[in-house]
Amino acid sequence: MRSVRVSRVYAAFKRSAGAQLRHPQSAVGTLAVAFFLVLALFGAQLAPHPNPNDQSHAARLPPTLDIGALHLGEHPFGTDRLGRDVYSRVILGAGSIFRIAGLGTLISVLAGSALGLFMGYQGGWIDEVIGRVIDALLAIPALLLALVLVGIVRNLDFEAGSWQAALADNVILLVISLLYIPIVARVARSATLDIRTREFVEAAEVRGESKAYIIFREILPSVVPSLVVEASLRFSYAIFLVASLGFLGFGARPPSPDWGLMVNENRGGFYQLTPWALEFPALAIAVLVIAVNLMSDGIRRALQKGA
Amino acid sequence: MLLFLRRRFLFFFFTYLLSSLTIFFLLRILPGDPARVIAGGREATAEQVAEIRAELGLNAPLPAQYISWVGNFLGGNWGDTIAFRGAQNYDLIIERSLNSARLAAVALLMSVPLSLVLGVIAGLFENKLPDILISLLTLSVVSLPEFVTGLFLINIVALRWGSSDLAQSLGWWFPSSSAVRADASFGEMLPALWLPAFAATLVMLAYISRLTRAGVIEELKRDYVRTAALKGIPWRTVIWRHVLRNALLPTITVIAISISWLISGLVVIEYVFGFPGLGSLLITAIERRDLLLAQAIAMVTVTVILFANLFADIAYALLNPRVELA
Amino acid sequence: MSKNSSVPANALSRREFLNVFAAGAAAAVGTVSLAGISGIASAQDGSALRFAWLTPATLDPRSASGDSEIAILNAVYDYLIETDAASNLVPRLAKSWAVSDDGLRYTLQLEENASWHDGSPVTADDVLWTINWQREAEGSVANLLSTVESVEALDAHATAITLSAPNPDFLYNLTDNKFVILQAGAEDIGVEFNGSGPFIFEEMIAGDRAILRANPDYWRGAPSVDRLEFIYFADQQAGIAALQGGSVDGIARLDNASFLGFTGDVNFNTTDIPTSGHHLARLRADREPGSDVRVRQAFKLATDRDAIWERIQLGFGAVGKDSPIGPAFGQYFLAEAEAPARDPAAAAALLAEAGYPDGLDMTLHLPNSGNFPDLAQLLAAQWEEAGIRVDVQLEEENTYWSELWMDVDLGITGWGPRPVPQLYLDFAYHSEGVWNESHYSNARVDELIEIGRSSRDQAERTAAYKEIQQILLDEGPIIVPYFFAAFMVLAGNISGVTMHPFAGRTNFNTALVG
Amino acid sequence: MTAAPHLLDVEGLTISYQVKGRWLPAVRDFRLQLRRGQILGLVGESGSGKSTIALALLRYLSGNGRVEGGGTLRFAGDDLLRKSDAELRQIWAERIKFVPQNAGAALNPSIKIGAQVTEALRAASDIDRGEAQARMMRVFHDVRLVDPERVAQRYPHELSGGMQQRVTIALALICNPELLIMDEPTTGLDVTTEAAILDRLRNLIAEREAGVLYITHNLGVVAQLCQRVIVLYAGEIMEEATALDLFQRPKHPYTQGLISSVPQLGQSKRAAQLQAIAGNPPSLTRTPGGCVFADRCPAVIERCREQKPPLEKLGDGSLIRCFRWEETISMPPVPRPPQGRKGRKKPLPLNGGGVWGGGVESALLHAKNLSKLFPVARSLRELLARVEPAPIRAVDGVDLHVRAGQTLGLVGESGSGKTTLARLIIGLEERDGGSLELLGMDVRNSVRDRSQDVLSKIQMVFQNPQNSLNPYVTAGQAIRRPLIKLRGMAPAAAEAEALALLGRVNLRPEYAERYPDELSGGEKQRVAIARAFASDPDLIICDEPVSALDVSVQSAVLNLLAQLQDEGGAAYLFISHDLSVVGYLADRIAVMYLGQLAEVGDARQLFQPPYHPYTEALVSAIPIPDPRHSTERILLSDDLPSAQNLPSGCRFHTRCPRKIGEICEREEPPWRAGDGGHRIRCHIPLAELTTMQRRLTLADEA
Repeated sequence: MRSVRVSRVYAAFKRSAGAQLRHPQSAVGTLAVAFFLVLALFGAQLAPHPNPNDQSHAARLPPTLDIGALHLGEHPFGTDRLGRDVYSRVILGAGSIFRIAGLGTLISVLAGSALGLFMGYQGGWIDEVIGRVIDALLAIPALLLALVLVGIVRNLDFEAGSWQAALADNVILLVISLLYIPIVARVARSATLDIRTREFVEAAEVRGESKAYIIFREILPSVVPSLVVEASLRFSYAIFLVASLGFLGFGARPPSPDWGLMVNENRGGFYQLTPWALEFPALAIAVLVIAVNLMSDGIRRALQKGA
Repeated sequence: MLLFLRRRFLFFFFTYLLSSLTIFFLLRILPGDPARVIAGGREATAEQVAEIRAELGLNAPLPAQYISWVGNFLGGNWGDTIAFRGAQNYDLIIERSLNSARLAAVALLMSVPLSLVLGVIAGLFENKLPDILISLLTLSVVSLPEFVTGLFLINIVALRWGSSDLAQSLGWWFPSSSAVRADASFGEMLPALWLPAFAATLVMLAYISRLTRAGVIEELKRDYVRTAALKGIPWRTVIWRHVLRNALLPTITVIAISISWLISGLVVIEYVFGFPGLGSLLITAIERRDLLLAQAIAMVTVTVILFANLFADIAYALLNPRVELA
Repeated sequence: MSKNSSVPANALSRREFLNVFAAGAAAAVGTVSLAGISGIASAQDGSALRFAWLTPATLDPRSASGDSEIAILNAVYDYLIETDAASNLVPRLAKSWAVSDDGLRYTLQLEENASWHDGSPVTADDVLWTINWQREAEGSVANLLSTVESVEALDAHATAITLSAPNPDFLYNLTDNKFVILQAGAEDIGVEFNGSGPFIFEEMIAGDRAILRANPDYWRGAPSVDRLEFIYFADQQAGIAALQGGSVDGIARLDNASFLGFTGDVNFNTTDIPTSGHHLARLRADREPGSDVRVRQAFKLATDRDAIWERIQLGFGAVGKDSPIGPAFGQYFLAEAEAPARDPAAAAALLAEAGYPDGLDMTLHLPNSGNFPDLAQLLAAQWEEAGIRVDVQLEEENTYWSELWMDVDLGITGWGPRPVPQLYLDFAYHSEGVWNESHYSNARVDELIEIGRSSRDQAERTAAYKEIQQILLDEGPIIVPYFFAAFMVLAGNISGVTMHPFAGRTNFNTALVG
Repeated sequence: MTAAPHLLDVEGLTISYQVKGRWLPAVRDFRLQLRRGQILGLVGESGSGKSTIALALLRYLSGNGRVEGGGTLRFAGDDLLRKSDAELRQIWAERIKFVPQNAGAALNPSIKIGAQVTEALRAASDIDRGEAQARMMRVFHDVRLVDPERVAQRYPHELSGGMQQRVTIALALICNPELLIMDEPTTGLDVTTEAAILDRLRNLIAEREAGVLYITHNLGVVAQLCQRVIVLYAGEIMEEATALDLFQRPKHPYTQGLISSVPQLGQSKRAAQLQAIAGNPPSLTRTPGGCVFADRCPAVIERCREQKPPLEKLGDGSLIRCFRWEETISMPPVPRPPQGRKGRKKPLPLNGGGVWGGGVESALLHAKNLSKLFPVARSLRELLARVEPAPIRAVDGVDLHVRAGQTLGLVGESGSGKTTLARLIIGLEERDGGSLELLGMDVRNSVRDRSQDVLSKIQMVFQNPQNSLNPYVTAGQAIRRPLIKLRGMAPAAAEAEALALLGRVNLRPEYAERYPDELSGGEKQRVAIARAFASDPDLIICDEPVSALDVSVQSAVLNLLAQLQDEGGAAYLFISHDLSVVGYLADRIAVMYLGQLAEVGDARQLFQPPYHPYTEALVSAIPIPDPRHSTERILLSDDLPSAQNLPSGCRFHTRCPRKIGEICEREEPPWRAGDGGHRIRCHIPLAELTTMQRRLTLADEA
């Protein structure tokens, strides 16, 4: 039974994939996201110099990339002020952004969906109370909450190896999850509210199905499209947030190849000397966010019309 | 109407209460001692920590702590600034809030009319060339993080292009830095405001215009548009009198929501342009471990956002007869 | 602390410390400060020089310390003695001086033509008054004058100072940034400015700019510009942008890369002066693992100073040899010493010998400003090959200087330029130095430092300094990869300005605009 | 007929829509002629192209629709297809007016009614504000809007559906147009409101000598209102004739099917099966090459599939598109063979003794004094005065019983509480008072607390087949689940049983693998019915199960329900706003008004005096699909009083045409018992009611 239902949802996605390809913008976006995902997964294999702090090159070499001749050269994006290959660092940076933004999105979508489905189906005062708490959380701007949380956690001193220390190391991940769980829950809740009044849910109640059955078997498949759209949207905001935190110096620490950090490190006097060391990571952020947005638009078009 | 106001105010107070609890407990939930954090982490001596504990009333039970904290906040007693010795959090935040408000005001003044116009045009020409062009523009603009836009504006517009002979001869002045005096008057600040405001505008522009477009498209499909058109009144009148009235109403809420968004964006923009606003103050506060200052900034921000939402809802309700006020 | 130490007994305030010793911080990128100013230039009649500084906090000579603060004092007042770019003593208000044979009595002959901006002449009484005022203030100048036993006015233009103990660097103490000569009985100091200097204080717009007018009766001749405007920025990059945009005429203390950007530009004149200011990485010598000499030597062997100098300093300044005494100190510098060539394998072997066969895992603490993060990344990469794996931990600058820097096991520190080596040694390398951050204690070094402090035998002092350098290079807990240079950039139409290593002491009275 | 041109003269009109880049003709070769003062009906099921024609006649097609070349569209002799935009606007403003369906959406929600109406007038002519205001008041008065001054100051959402529809009619009439195009103007309104509006409309049209094209799917409305009728199917005209002719001697098999598929008032399942039209209308993308009706036609021959029959003009001016009309016109409707009631679980007499005409002990379900209150938030004043606000009394002390194997019909206007009552019984709402007994067992309040046994005994068929099936569950899975869950079957057995159930609802086994979006509306409802029957329940609650279906599909589902009851003996609680449908299927009927029952009785008793004045009004308001039939309608005002603020005494007294005086306002009326368990709740004695009320002519008596 489950396999059939899953295949049903999958079929909707396949249809949407078809719709994606018909829409050139979404196709380009999806392909670009896939490209970055490959970089994120296999960055260490793909980067010519897999150590992000590898300084075994001459410093401040200009890019050798020749797009016209399709020629990469020794240092396609040049080397930075410390003699690191910018091309490798940009490639390695994809991993860092996907690990935090992607994983954060995944966690928040899973947890937020479960919460939202429960709230939407349960209704009543529980829904009301959680809903108000979510409203309150959402009144605090994301970046502000992130900054405060990071600020606090960075100043706490934990024993190395303790779970608190592990938490502190992944504070950005934690922040993204905390920030987006309520947002996703809100979306899942309203989608659930829409579905729960449908008569097929009442039909399930009339045959005495359990709460869990109704939530996960009856309601969830219809909510999945909204959740997928929301997930893609969240992902683009998460990338934004991670890059911004990196840029403000609250994200990854040097010598991490974080794109936001790279932009910040090279924005002063070195912008004159090695503009490429700023321009390529900035470009990478912009291209990735545009790609995710294009993909997200495509998914929205495909899933919210059909299904 | 009274009932609506009552509900709305109750909601406002409830949300405010919860937000303040959230901000308050941020410092409590996390493992570790807030007094130690404020005192400077592990370097702090036990006496220093104890002193701060006493000073902050951390020895009292949590509810009492919360009440006194809220009381102090409402009474304008926000404590001493740790990040800048000798300054008061209250004075500092009020001054910086004012500056941020100026920046936000300029950004809103620039972005709201422009994005409404773009959104309406895109909506009226759904899937036609103007719409596609506007959508591409807004999509690419919304995809650029504020710091990328900001750096681009500083390095390309202000420095490279602003120093060109053409720009010079036009007498334009492109501020490559907005590090104005914190206590400057609005008039003095204005020349330095427009470039960072423009950076904020770009992001808001995309956001508001996309929602406006969706609103126009949705309203155009409604039956009453046909009714109006079939009255034999000109199409222009149909759009102005009937469609826009309904399509632009939700924009009030959108703008209120985008204020919260704008605040996030301003943090980065103020930092990039060196503007003495609340956002750059927050970054300094956190860099310098001034958690009380950060807490107060968070409360001020939440207050602003909740009030903006409150006013937007009331304005929306007053302007929109469909909202049941009873 | 030894009984005749000239090391200040009371620690300086953090703010003073920052300005005096952490010159690198001046190039902080993007730190946000309380106040800022627009870089909008006002068009005024007559020739004006507009110079960008970071925002000053105080103009009181007792507490002024930053470039922008000293720059005002230097323009409005006179010092007794100055130093030049090579740290030679140069007369100013004191046109000549003599030292008694026992090195205890200093006689200063004052300039006869000098007069205050209110027209009254500058006399020995003013000098006498200023010295006593400073001593009463118990600030850092009072510390410098702590060995002064008595001061007397010999006549209207001659002053005699008597010390209780010999101090070979005493004349350098008189060149201190805070030591401007005030009119006897001056009041509202730091607010009212009746100086004898080349410029007359006209107006201060708080946090925005200071406006100075040329003093037509200056004893060295009227300045060649009519007006001097100091324009203040919260962020160095904003000042640089203002210079590029043409709204100021000059800037000092910019980061190497920005400076390099100006050097090729015909529209600007650039000056760089090697200084004794330096950055260093240091281990705690009193705690594991830095207490083991082999570990310190391993760090030294793992470091490539030339590469760091080239990548961070971009060829400016000088390569360091693990001691605070650099080539800027001329005769004191141990030029013949050779820093060990980088050898990660040897370093790893030393570590193994010291009981760390698998290498070391440490946290490297540093302030998050200026060149420090880059230095840390370079060191981290170089050390990694020798098995020293460091976690780079950036700290907000104020926090770092107020609490952490004296405590951490492995840290990075910046020291500003000084005209003589003795201060560095007293503060940071004597086992009782107040800022002995590495907690280094070496009896021979202590002994040598005391020789440097009191010996009047130049050869003996030179030898002592050179021996200290050798000891620190061989087994000291510090790595000094480079000495940085001081920079100044002026618009192409500005001439006649000779930059001082401490930019705030640059004299603008000879500047020409046009 | 005069030589003057027709008011509207359409020939060879073909209208296409763009679907996925292709232009598909949605309406083909349409024609019509309309004279001044004439009301022409256009009848068709959903998707037949009615509304497309209306908009094309107005030249107001949306961007993805267009009128193909070759046809003519003349209005008062002028070619509308050649008008410029400005000329069209002039015509819209003054001469042709459109009355849309769903008046609520057709009015601008943020502009006051008055401004919207005068805007139409000012677009037409250059008149001053005062004059416009005066004319608006006149036309508001004409359409019988109560308190026109206040209505003008209101926003649309502040008016009831009936009032909104009157406003759109006023909007059309205010300029005295020559042509009115009305697109289902009463669909979605209660039958009482519909009757009042139609009544007024008929007079207004007669007064104004305007030509009217009246579009509807409701044959009863057409029969009552129109002089001529065009029958549309899948974008083509099937037949055109005078109303009298069409309903007396329908020529086209489709028309015949339509007319006989509607249950007529008084027609009962016991007498005859409804005539159903098999199959579903063709989709726009797959229009057959031959006759569009061929696939569903009982008289189809080979020729019909190969060749498109032409639109034939007959001597009497009527039109017909059929090769075989001369043969089929004489075919009588298929009568339902009388069937014995087989498989009944507990045969019961139709009429019994006891309190309710049947002993309580014999009832399958007995609901006693059921009530449901929906709380209302307190206003500030109530909060200060510490007054509890009055709750909405959706169901207020209802006694009801359903006998095994029988159908209890439940009728009433929307807002009467029918659906809430059903949901209380099934347990989807929790009752606030009263008790429920099923086969003598006490039934728990909420569905969540009920035992499997009880759950399996009561099932439900929902109103909207679109929503009652999970889009991610196949038909087979939907039917299997209750088999496993409620009957404890093993998956394999359930699989086989599900196929058997599909067979019982006349669906082929391959439907088991289909998802809801691969089924038509009627097929979905069959699956939903099969699912309800899966647990072999004793009682099935049917909440408006056919109201979302087209007429031709509706009859098949009604037949199916009747047939399944015959076979299995399950009882139904059948809820509908359509008295004809309820009358057809129900053994007994309960009439509900404002949360209470007004009348209960056997199905036939209910359509004859004495009836409750409310039932009388309901019955008289039914549009009968027979032009000869004209009842004097008993018209009620539009508005049901608020269930939060109930009228005192008899709840119906505010609208009752037979109110006898103060007693109605003061005292709750008593239950008065008639023959065979017939009960009426009224102050007027039954005998008196009988004398003052008219008898209806019922279908199988005619």
